[in-house]
Amino acid sequence: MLTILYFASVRERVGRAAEELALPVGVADVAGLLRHLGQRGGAWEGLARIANLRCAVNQQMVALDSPIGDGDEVAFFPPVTGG
Amino acid sequence: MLTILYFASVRERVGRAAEELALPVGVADVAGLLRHLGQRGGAWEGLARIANLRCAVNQQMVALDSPIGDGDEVAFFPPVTGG
Amino acid sequence: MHVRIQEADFDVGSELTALRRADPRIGALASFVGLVRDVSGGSGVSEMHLEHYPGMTDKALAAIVGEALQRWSLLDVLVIHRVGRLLPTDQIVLVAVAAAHRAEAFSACAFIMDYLKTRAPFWKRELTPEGARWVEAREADDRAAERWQQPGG
Amino acid sequence: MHVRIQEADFDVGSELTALRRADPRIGALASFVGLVRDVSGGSGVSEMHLEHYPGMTDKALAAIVGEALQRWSLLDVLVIHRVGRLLPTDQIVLVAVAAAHRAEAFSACAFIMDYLKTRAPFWKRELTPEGARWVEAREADDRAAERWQQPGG
Repeated sequence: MLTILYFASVRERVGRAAEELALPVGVADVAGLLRHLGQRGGAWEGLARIANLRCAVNQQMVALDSPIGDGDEVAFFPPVTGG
Repeated sequence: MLTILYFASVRERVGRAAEELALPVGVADVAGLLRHLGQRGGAWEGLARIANLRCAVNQQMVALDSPIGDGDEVAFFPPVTGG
Repeated sequence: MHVRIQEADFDVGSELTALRRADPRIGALASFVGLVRDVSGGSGVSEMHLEHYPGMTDKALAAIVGEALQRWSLLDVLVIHRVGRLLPTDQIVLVAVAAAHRAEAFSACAFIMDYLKTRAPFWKRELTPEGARWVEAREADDRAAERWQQPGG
Repeated sequence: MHVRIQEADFDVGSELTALRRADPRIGALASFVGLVRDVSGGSGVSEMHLEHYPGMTDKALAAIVGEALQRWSLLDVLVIHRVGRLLPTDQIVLVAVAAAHRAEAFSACAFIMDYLKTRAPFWKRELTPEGARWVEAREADDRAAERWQQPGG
């Protein structure tokens, strides 16, 4: 099982803050997960094309080619703007 | 008339915090005033030889070759150590 | 080292006093407060909402502070970041660094702010006369963070 | 712009609140507090006396702040420096800079401290187990001040 979280403008775009998803067959990294989510169509198709999309795996910011596995928490969000 | 002020270790060295002095004949700059004061002998002789002696004329830090004239306030002190 | 995420406001004076806790090794206390401005990108801002990633936020801030503690000789560090609804003039963030000497305190305080701005999962949404909008990340913040990766940074 | 020389202690929290005075243009407030340490050059310090040059001190600090206001876009600046007898953990100096953005606030705050350390007429005398002694000026402070004369400083 994956926990997937969406924050800020990304959350608004896909209309969802969080979901649980069984690790899809053949998905081994963040980019693969994005391709899988894109198959849902609509706003999900554009997810991978968001300029500067950021990703965290298990609450660590990582590159989109980083590996993911069962039990991971994966989060998608725009560049941060705190402070 | 000159007002001459001495601060910190320089004040302790010459044993004086302030004095009024008629502008000595032939004294036109700070270095000249130091030579004049040195004629007093004792601690005064060493004044011009203090490493890093600092000087202010009319409450502005200046180099030792800066001109002075009647009515000026001249101050001698070591490098500052505030903050 | 203290990191706090909270909706409530904070009192800078009492936070700095607590950080110093009368430790006679501390010769320098550098601090920074970030505040909500009433303009942003040319538009008036009437309020702001700060979203974050609970769970990750603490870890990200602790990692940034940990890196500062490795880079400089510091005696203590405090980071407080607010979330939720904020109004112009409200305090957003406090970073305070105690050290023996000022060079370390200043550098670490600026470093923590630069890294926080580019690595901690907070997002600002502003309410303007043209409607609500997400604040765009600033190129200048990326450059500010990158300078710490240069030799001598 | 506010410059104060005083024997009395100051309250950082209320000073910073007064400096901000709820001005919604202020996005960044950088501040520095210098404190009396209980060691100096390897010796214990039991107390310190801060002498200054009345009359010149205000002018020197105002000139330093004026130069900061010319170099950076700042909204307000406060400098408080204490004189007289001080004990370890006592506050010596407060420099606070308000600006729209943090880069200006940080730079101006560090600049004012570096110039204050080398240009404002204060002298510290420490009481140590070996007796009273005047604090020596530090080479590092001269270098810190000189960096602002480099291009890009």
